Amino acid sequence: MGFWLELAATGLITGGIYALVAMGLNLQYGLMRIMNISHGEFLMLGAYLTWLAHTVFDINPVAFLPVVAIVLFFGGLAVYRLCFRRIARTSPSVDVIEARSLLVGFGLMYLVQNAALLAWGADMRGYSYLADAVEIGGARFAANRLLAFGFAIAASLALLALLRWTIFGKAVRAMMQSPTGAQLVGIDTAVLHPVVFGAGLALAGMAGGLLSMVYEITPSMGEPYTVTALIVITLGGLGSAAGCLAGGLLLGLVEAFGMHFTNPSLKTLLSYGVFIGVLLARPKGLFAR
Amino acid sequence: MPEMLLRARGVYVRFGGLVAVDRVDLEVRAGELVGVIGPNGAGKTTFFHTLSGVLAPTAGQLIVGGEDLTGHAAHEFANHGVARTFQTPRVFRDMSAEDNVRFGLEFAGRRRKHARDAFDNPAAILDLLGLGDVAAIPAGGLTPAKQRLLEIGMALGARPRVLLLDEVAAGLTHAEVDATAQLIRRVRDEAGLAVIWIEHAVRVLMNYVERVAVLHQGAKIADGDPRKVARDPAVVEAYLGEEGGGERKAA
Amino acid sequence: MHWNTGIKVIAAALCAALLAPAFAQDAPVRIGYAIARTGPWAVGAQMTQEPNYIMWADQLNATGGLSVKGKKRKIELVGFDDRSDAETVVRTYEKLMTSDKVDLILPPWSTGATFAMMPLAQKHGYPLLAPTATGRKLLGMKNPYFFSLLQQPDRMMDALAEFLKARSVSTAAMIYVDDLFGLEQSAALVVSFKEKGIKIVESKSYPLGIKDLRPVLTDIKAKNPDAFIALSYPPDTFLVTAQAREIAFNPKAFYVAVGAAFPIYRDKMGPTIEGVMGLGTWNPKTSAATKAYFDAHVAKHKKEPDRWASAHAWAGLEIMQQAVEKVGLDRKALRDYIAGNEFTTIIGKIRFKNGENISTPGVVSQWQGREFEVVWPPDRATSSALHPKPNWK
Amino acid sequence: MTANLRYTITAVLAAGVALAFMPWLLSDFLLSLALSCLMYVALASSWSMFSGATNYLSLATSAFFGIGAYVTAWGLETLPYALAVPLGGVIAGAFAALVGAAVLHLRGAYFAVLTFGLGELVRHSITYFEKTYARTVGRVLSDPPEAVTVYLTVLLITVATVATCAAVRASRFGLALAGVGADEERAQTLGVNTRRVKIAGFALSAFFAGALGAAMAVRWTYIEPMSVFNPFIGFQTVLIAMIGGAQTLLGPVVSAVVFSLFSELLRLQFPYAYLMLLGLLLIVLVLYLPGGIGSLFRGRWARA
Repeated sequence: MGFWLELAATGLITGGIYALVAMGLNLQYGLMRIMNISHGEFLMLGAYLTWLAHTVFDINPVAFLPVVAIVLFFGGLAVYRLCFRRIARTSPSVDVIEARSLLVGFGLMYLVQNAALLAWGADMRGYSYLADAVEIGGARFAANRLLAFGFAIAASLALLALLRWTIFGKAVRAMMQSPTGAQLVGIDTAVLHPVVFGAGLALAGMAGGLLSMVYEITPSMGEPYTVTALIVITLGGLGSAAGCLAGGLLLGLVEAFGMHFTNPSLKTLLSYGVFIGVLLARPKGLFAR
Repeated sequence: MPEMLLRARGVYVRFGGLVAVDRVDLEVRAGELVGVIGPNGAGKTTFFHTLSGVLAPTAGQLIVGGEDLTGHAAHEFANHGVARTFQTPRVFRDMSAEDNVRFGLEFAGRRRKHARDAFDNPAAILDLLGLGDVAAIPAGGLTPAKQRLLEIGMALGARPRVLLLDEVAAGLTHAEVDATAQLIRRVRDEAGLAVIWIEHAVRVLMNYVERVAVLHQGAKIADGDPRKVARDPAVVEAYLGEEGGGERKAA
Repeated sequence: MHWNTGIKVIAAALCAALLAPAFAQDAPVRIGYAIARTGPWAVGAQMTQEPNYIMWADQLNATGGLSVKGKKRKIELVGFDDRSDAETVVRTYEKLMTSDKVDLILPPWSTGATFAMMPLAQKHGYPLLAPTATGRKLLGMKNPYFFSLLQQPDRMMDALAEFLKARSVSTAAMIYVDDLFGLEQSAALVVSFKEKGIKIVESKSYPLGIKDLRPVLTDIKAKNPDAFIALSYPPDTFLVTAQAREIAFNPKAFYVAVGAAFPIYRDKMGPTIEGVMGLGTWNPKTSAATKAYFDAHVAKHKKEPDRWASAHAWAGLEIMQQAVEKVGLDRKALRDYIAGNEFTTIIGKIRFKNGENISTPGVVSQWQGREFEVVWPPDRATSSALHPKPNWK
Repeated sequence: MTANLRYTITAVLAAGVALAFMPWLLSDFLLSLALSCLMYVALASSWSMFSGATNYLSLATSAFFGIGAYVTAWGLETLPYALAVPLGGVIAGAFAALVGAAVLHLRGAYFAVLTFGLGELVRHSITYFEKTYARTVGRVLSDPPEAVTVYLTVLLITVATVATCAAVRASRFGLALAGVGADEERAQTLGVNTRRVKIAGFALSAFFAGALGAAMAVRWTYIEPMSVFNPFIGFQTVLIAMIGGAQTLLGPVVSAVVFSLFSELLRLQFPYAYLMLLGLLLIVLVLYLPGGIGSLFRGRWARA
């Protein structure tokens, strides 16, 4: 593989990880306007569950992913039932839903992060899984990163297909465009909302499970991931599954090439620069029509 | 001849491939009460948006009181004496009715003070509109009909020289429309305003305005005395195209 | 066990229990601190610092307490969470020093937090033996109550340069993190390497919280240096290791800074880190004392201490203990005693000069098997160095 | 000046005078607790002044705070403290005006995320600048002022902030801000230059946050981007203001005091689980008292 191709691949893989981190929040915010600032915390939960399963019960982390998804999905239903349902019902406008869900998200963040802290301590945790490199066209890539990347692509495509071609997807899109209109045509938002919220958490949890193979984990690891997710979904346009993937990949590419051509110290400046630039020039996201 | 207050020249608005307003000219002088009518989708509201600066036209010119304001922000139009109402009332819901009226007085209306201005304070305006007794109530708590009246009050608070009324009669009973029209005439006379009044229902307007312009598919197809305009074949055709027209609807 | 002995033992225990309060008529020695239990600092604070405080107090209390001029008094720890926030650090030490009026204080975690509360230590006269604050800037404050236990950057980098020189390394590439730690270490490294004639072929810095360093490593690999040095923090230490392995960048010497000494580094990375060097100071093999410390720590907290600053934290407690035994709780006298004497600790003899620990030499450690062996300087080495580094497994 | 406003401002000033005696009445710890209450009173009030009125949810508070802190870090060698503090405010305000001109056309979540991104951008810019040109990250303040001086300065800023809030609410400017919050386009058609009003409001709010940052920076001896651009300062501010009721005057004030004292009490009494308790409390409060603490106070104070 040529040098440039390898650099691009590096950027794309990291970008895929960014997209992976953002998918759950994208679903929740884009479709329901729930600004779930505790997104990273649920990702952390997924990571800890996977770590626990692997190190204590010796379960294959990849095989455990569906379990993480199910646990977090039902966790999401419960969280929705306990917190967000009331907000959705009592708020006079979408803006208010957004603001209140932000506050509740903060509360959840404190709650989940510190519950994890009490349960597992502040120590850094981690394990080695699929850390060996795979050779592709002469370049070597860590298998766990490739796996995360592949999962991001597959999940994005699946989500895209789901939203585009299924009844469920039509309902979700209708709900997105007009919540009251959706209700008028018989779409039951009382069912759809919790399901979408739970699906968002399930995605966050699976992302956490995959990331626990790549990076080490701590109870306070969530916040930076929430920030990354926010950047990616605003780059891609809120609620768009394709935009989310493209936004993540773009960010990864910008960083990889930026790091090569300039100083890696400029990396964060660069990504925030791109983010702010895009937001100013195309506030609905890069791929909005 | 009275002063020329508002002049729209070749106003043209395009959204993507759709031409919403097609080279419309309109002139209004002090003391005039002009109606603008047209079937659904004729571009009336879009045209109004350009007159009040809410929307900048793709092409054309807008001259307010002799000054070219094309491309300027809406507050410039307001400061030059153009005040408007919105079709669905956009009152400040959390503010009291009085504060809603005071709002215009504090901003657009602040710098103007013409001799015949009878509406110096919010209380006077509210009284005129028959809203004196709800002055302290948050506007969001008023009935839709009262919110419509308050819309006029807000515009009057801005001490306008040109008053743009967007379907203020919609949804009112015949008696209420009559009262509103009397009110508008009175305001026009007392303050020497130019009034442009858009209405979908033709019959309503014809009885009260001295001049009427007709928009059809974005273009102006007639402009003149209401009785003559009503007999204009092009106008009849335009309204007939709309399943028997607005005449029957208005009745 | 004979009946009689049994009864005697029980009786003795009962007596001790009943009489204990009578003997311990002295109020406990109250020792206060603020430390991160929540937030981003908690990882380091709970690895290196607070477990040592708790273990120290428990150990001493089990033997009757802290000896104050020969008289044993129980220790009461008054510890609060600082939420990883500088303002909370300051506020908590103000509370400890002025409202609670504790007898002694223990330091918070990190350079930033230490900076923030240092003036209070001076104002209220509390000796401060800091194990996780590093940098010449701290010493530049010339705070008479401040004592820094860690080896300063120049010492660590000199040791690394000497080690590499002894193995005829002639070229090196380095990356460093953009903060006080990275800047001071890298500045020291440049000086040391120049002295020893090691050419730095590439030097790049990177911001905290980076998630991908592969492009930088690829560039460095192309330059083929003998040694690679990352003056890194825990997340990036792991990242650099994983990504160097990923692209099969395997220089003769591979050095990572903070985090290399953490047991989790070994557990997360697995056997692949054989031969990786890093910032460390000790291990259980260093001496009988370190072995005892290590075993006690594992028994108490069910986790291993890190092989770098944990021992400094413990050494700080030992120094405090020895000084209190000698001069009691008069804090001015304590300060003078600490400043003017030499102490025996698990990391060897320690003497301070202008607040700096001038006794502990710079150390280079290397992962061999499951232990972070000290490989330099020779008189501290617990194993001989693997050089060149074996291939990544 | 209306009678109502005069009453409010008199009350604020009286409270300020009363609080000015605290350094001689309270222990150092209680004083520093009072200091942190005051800091959040000022931050939450200044945030509400703009964001509460206009519904533009800004997460840039920590950026303004950090800019102020850095003005002190850079300037205290040559400037007296009394000058560094207002200068910190002015520079933060100028920055807000500049940025506001570029971003204040965005609303809702976009504005929130963008202002957050801006804070991060400033933080990383300063880190990069310091590293590249000063070869250091982090500055040491060698000769910080006394705790009493810091307290009185922060008190002064807080009193000024709350009084300004009250005055703004009663003024044309405040009416314009409220108009922007209620219906921006409608306000424009009534003659409000919304762009100018938003920029001015954003800058004014940033001024107080910046001055606070400049005043508080000396508490920590050592200033580094990580600690002074701590995004949690910004989050906490939004939280306090919204819990208090950002549309009211008294809400954020009460909320800041309650929140600061309460979280301190929890921290000291329940050293391990307190943040969980805090989180739980926050959720319950949002769900069952959505109008904020301010909604409990009706009448003169709340609407003043």
